Amino acid sequence: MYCFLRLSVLLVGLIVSAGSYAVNAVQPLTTADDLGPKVEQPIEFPHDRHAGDAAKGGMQINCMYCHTYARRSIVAGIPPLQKCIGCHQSIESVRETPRIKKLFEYWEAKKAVPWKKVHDLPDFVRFNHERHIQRFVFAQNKPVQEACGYCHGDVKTMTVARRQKPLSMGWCVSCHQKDHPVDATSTKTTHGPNDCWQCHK
Amino acid sequence: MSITNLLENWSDFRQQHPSEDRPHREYKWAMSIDLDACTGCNACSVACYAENNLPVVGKEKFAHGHSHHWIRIERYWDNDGREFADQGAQFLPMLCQQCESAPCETVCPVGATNHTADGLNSQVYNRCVGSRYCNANCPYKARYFNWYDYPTTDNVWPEPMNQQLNPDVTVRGKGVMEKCTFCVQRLTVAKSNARSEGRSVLDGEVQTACQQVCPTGAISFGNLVDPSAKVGKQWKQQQVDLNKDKQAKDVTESAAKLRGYRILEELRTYPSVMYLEQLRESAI
Amino acid sequence: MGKDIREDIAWAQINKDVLKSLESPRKLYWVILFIALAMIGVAVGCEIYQYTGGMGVSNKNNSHVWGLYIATFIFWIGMSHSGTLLSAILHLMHADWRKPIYRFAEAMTTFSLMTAGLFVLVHLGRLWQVYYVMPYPNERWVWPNFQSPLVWDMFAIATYLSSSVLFLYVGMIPDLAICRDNIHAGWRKKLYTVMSLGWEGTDRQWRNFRITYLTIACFLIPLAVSVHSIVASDFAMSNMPGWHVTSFPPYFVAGALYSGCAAIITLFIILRYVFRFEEYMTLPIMKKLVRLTFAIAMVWTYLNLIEFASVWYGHDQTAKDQLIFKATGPYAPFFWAMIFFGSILPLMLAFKRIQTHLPILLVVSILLNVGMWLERWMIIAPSFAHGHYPWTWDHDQWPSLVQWGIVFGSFGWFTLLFMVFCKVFPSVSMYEVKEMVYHRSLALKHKPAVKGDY
Amino acid sequence: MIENSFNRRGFLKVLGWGGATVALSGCGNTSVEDGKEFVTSYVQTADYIIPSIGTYFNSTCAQCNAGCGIMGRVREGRVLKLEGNPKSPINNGKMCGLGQAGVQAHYNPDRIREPLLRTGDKGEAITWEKALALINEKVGGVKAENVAFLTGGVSGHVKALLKNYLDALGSGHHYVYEAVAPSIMRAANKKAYGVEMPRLHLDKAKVIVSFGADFLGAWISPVHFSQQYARFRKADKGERGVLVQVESKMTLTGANADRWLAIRPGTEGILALGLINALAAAGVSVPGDVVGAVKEYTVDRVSKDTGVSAEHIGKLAALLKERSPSLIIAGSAVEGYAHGSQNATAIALLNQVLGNVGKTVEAPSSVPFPQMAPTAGNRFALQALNDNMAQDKVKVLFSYGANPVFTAPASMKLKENLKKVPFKVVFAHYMDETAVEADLVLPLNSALEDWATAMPEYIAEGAQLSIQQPLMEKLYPGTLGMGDILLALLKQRRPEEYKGYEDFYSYLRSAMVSIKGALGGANEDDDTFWDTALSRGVVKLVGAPVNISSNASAKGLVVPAPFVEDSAYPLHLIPAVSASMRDGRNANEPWLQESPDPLTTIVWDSWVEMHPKTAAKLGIVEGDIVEVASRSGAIKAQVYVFTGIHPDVISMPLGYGHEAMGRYAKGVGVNAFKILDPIFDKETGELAMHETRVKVSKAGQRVVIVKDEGPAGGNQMGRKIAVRMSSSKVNLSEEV
Repeated sequence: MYCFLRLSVLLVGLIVSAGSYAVNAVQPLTTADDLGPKVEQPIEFPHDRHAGDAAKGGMQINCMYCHTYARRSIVAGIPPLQKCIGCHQSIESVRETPRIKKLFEYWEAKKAVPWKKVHDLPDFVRFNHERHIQRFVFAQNKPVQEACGYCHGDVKTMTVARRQKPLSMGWCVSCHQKDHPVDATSTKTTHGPNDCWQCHK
Repeated sequence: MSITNLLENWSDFRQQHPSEDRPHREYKWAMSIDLDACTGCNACSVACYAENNLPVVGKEKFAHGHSHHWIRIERYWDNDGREFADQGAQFLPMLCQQCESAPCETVCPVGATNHTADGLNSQVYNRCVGSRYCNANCPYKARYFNWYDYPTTDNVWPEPMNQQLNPDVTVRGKGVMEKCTFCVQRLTVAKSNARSEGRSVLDGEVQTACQQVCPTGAISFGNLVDPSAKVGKQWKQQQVDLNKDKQAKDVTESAAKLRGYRILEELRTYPSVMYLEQLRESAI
Repeated sequence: MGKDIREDIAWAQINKDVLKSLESPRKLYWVILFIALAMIGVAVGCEIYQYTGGMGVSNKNNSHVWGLYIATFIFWIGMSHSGTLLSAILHLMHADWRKPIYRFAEAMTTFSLMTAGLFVLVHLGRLWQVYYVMPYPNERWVWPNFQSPLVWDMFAIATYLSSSVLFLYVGMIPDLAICRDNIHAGWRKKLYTVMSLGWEGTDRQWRNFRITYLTIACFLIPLAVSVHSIVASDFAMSNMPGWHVTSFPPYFVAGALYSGCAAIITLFIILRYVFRFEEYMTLPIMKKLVRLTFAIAMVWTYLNLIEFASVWYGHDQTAKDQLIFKATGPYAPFFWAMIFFGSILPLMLAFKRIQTHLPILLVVSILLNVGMWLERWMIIAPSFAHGHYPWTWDHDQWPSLVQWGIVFGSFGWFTLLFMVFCKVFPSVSMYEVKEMVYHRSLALKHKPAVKGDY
Repeated sequence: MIENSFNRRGFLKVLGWGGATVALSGCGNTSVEDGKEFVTSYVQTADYIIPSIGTYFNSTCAQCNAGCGIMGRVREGRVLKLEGNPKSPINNGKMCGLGQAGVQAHYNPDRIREPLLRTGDKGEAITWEKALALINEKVGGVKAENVAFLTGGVSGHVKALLKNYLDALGSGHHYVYEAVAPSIMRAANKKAYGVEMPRLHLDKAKVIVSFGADFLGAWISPVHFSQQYARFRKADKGERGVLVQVESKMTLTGANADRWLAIRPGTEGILALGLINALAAAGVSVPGDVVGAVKEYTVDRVSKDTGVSAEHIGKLAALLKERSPSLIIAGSAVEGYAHGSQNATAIALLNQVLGNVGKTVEAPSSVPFPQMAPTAGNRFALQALNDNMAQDKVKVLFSYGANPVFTAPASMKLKENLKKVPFKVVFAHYMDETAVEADLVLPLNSALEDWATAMPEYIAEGAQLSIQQPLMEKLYPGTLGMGDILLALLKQRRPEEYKGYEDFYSYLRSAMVSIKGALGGANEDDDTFWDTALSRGVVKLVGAPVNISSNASAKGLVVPAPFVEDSAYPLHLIPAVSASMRDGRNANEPWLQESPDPLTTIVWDSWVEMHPKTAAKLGIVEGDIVEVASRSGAIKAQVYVFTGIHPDVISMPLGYGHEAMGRYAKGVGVNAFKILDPIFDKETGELAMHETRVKVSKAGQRVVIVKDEGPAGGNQMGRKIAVRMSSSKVNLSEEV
């Protein structure tokens, strides 16, 4: 009898302690960096040359100079070839480098560069660049590179862009819901809406 | 989310009835359909196929009841045994009623169908496990299940017909439930545009595909919270209250001249679609 | 009238008789096993076809989304209740006639639950995502919907299954030790050695064993009642006409006990023949069992009538239409068959001659279960066919061969599990029979012996 | 919405490069796949083209002849959906299901992708150069009068080019054929009002009596009429118009009528005259000769002849007298008889007697460019062509926009006569029944990738030229637009005149720009004018109103007595024109096949509509396969029993029963055109479509009809689902 009692006390104790740990356990969030695969691009585009810090030889071009759709569309977009040529026509110094030669080959053939997607989302997800840029860059005056970097990482130090963040649902929600309970009557929460249809389509 | 968070916000996870003290604050999408204007022409249904990537299932599957028409036109006769249907038919476009207290939401085991803050009944395809309990509990049977994998079925979207698919709407694979969304892809764009300009969506700024195509303008759609919205004025004029399960028309004699009603309201689903009764002239 | 268990049977004889069942059953055993395997083959084939093709091949449709899978799911859940009834409830009530038969009844509980669980998977449109139903802390910050009766189902069945397995196992420990001591080689020896947990039959072990067994039994009874109440709420919580009935939980529990008892009668007869258990599974036990079944049948009939009456005299016209449709529409033959098998046929069990006539009982008990299966189907199908919304009524949605195939195969699956169990583990509880014999012989010492029939 | 004010040619190019690299997104539940998909990438792009945001371009719907303005949503170089063009006065931004399915005509997998030349039984792919050279050779080898050109209704610049080509050949044989067209009504209108297509103002009428005109479904310009209907039902003042439909088989319009009167087939004229008589008796002023002509049409006699009860005739007359203006419409059910012209004339007379002319029946506007004005098709044209072919007078036949092999009754023996033509060229989208018979099949661009202009026959206000422009790059390089083909053919004949035009686009642009003064662009430079015209999609024309006659006269009006019973063929067959199938040209668009017929809710098949009384008499129940036999042939179909049809009549939908065309059309249903009897309207010589008598017998089989309606049929089983109330209880003016 006592043995049984002892056993039950032990069991109850185990369950309670495990439960209390589970209740307060931190969610297994995947906010850590998660480097995506290396993507072979038709032209090895040096983001560091274009957007990098001046001290490191970069030109500090604003992200949205090229990714111009980010503030007015759900996708950030790739600039049309025309835009690359627009500058590079008059930059004689690099005109004969292999990458730029390739660029002009595309231009002369009037063929779009087949860039590959680096930040892909599943097809049932809708991510709106415009909303995030409008909020962070225009409403809160955050520096562009910081705002873009929330999701894209430190692109200005890369050559060909590579995914740095997990872009998984939990990772999105970690900003959208952390410390902010859902509200069934309004989408105006301080950290973004969180009903399913905001992102799932 | 941690369990603590779950417990603390328990009341928000529970599905709740609409009530006066918990109104929608910015948007409550609602519709009204004038059955006297509806001619039963099926344009809305075809427009829905075009907008929402609905599969054409073909004769055999249609015969088995596997059709997908998020908005279907029902045709009723009211003959009372007369020789001819001499007062015509009663056409009724039936779509998801986006109930405020939706029977489908409470029973979904995985929470794939939820109420949004806009008062929509959302369906998240990727969360759905296909238990079909939501359809079982839907009194309107306005939910449609993907009995087959239509994207890979012959002659549903053969090349190049797949190029017509709307990229804003997911193409559903087998085993998920789907239904009318009030064209949420359009609502999301309109809301986003409005927010960029620091305002709310204006009345008429966004139309559902069925509303946009309807040749007689039988369908109105808009935001019930917006006092200037046509649909809100219609609800008000017809004395149909979103949060009640009995309307003035059912209770008071003087309101008998009103046309607004909601279907199967006695089940307390609080639908977001108000219908206006069909009229017939008695002088002929 | 057959003989009851002999009071003077030697304990060694009991061991010998029961252990024999682990070795040399009749040929029929192997025939049954083979048939069961073939049936499973059919079901697996159907499921592969359905999995790859889509749920559409089962011939359900948008107004008729559930079919035989859910009906058979409830059937198997219901079946599982008898084991608990016999081993737990009757144990607490000190009904010692249960002792030779409770073991296999409990095994039946476990295996029918395992069969029922499969139907949940078979039913899902995207069964590869079934883990979404389980609450686990996940990266997405998403929980299942705790309001959904299906989630309650998941909890209830998981708890019930694990408790039943535990109960079956704990009750088997002394017998496993006997097996360990009587079998001297092979994998079985190892199995029994490990599973008997070093049982030596000391007083302390017996004391602890009794308390544990009693505790689990007490825990299991409310659990069993709640499980089928929760399954009933899958329907009662919904707004479908014909489902939205307050009396569903007790009605379901009664139905469950009913089908379970009927199944025990069937298996009783089969095991008695196949494993030559005539000494232990005696006719007086059968008689008690049949009387119990009869009583439950009458309770079920009463609850059925209550359900009909409350609909008939109620205000819900839709539910009333639905009831009339059930009784007069295309499902009428099945509905009336259910009434006949469920309420009329059991009246036969009131006759004493039939109570021990095994061939008749075998047929009747199977028919009772056919009736109970029909009951479940008659809850599902007519409500879908004739629901709230006349436009989407669908009166002739006949399940496809795929559905029938999987339902058919589930019986094979159950039989296979059950038969393998009986071959590997003692299906008659040796130590409890010994207890029973001991108690009876004690009683005999104090009373003059009564000769003849019980 | 973004308008298109840009260089059109540049736009097409952009699409070309962009379109090539666009991966189809939105399909399937794929997971994150970095580096597998391509990003939408352009060489050059216009400012308004933003990836993932739809751009709208205006064009004109080519699904039927109504000429509605459409607005295509284009994203990443693909047209995704069509909406109505709000600037088009015909449809004001609204559309019908048929129009919505236009994208399926465009993306149809069964389209012909390259020119095919017959070699034996097979088609061999050839180049366009070879095809055009072959035409040149064949046309050059025969006499001009042996060249015939068969088309559907044509208008706009394509019509002008076609005329030029025929002139260049010296052939006047242009046959304009429409399988279902209100041609008898046109003639009757011309006689009664002096115009073929008066403008109807449903919205101004307080009562509409429609004699079998399915103006909400398939008649002339249904989207336009539906909008008028909405205003008619709920006028600004809150008054609700009353619609009475008189016909033997219920149409969609009939299903929306306040009172649907089942009438014995062919007696519509009698009822009209009876109503005039009743109105005259009630004190409406009616010219003397008319009174004389109608005085024998007493209520009792009319009721006996038509089967419409005296009570309803009386109520209808009273209603017409009390509520003015009214509108009387004669539709296809009226004109489909040997005395169809008389029927239509009698009904026009009723309109005139009621004083509706000038109020609800108005004069159309004249068209300033007659060479572009629509040539309305009729069935008589096909008859004439058929006779010529039978007499070996046709050596080279061109067919465009018509499918005569499908739509001709078997009794015409058109297929056999066609074989007598040595060289047949068919311009087609699909390998339809006519294309299969051709020697040379030339694939056309779809309406969403082609340039054209159109002038609809029925225009809501003023006059207008609708512009059809490409909404995306051609799907297949091997197709050409009709305008381009005609231009190439003209270059063979008149190289000097046309060598300046690189393609049809440049021709069209310069032709439009050259008349910009008449198109309201006198003060604009060429580019501005052209861009504005394209972005609007329609160009207003200045036309003068023509005269319309309101004189009621019964001169020459003789309406024959009702039919005598025909014991061998006791039933009348009404071939029904449904809103989505029409004459069958759209049968290969699956949305339309799966869109339930509004009245029967049947999909993917044809059917025989039958009154329960008739069915009971013949011992038939729903789903029975019956043989419908006329003197000209027999077909089999499933029976649908319902009360929206006169017991003397059965009805079958047209447009089904294709033997070729494509995967969605082939083998679906039966072709009711085939069994029509060769009976013709006495005045115009048109085929009397409703005149066929049939007998129905059970074929022994029974099927479950595939339809949306459940076993409850149209019964609500006492549940409050679709509710109806009396209009007198409601005050519509209070409503929002």
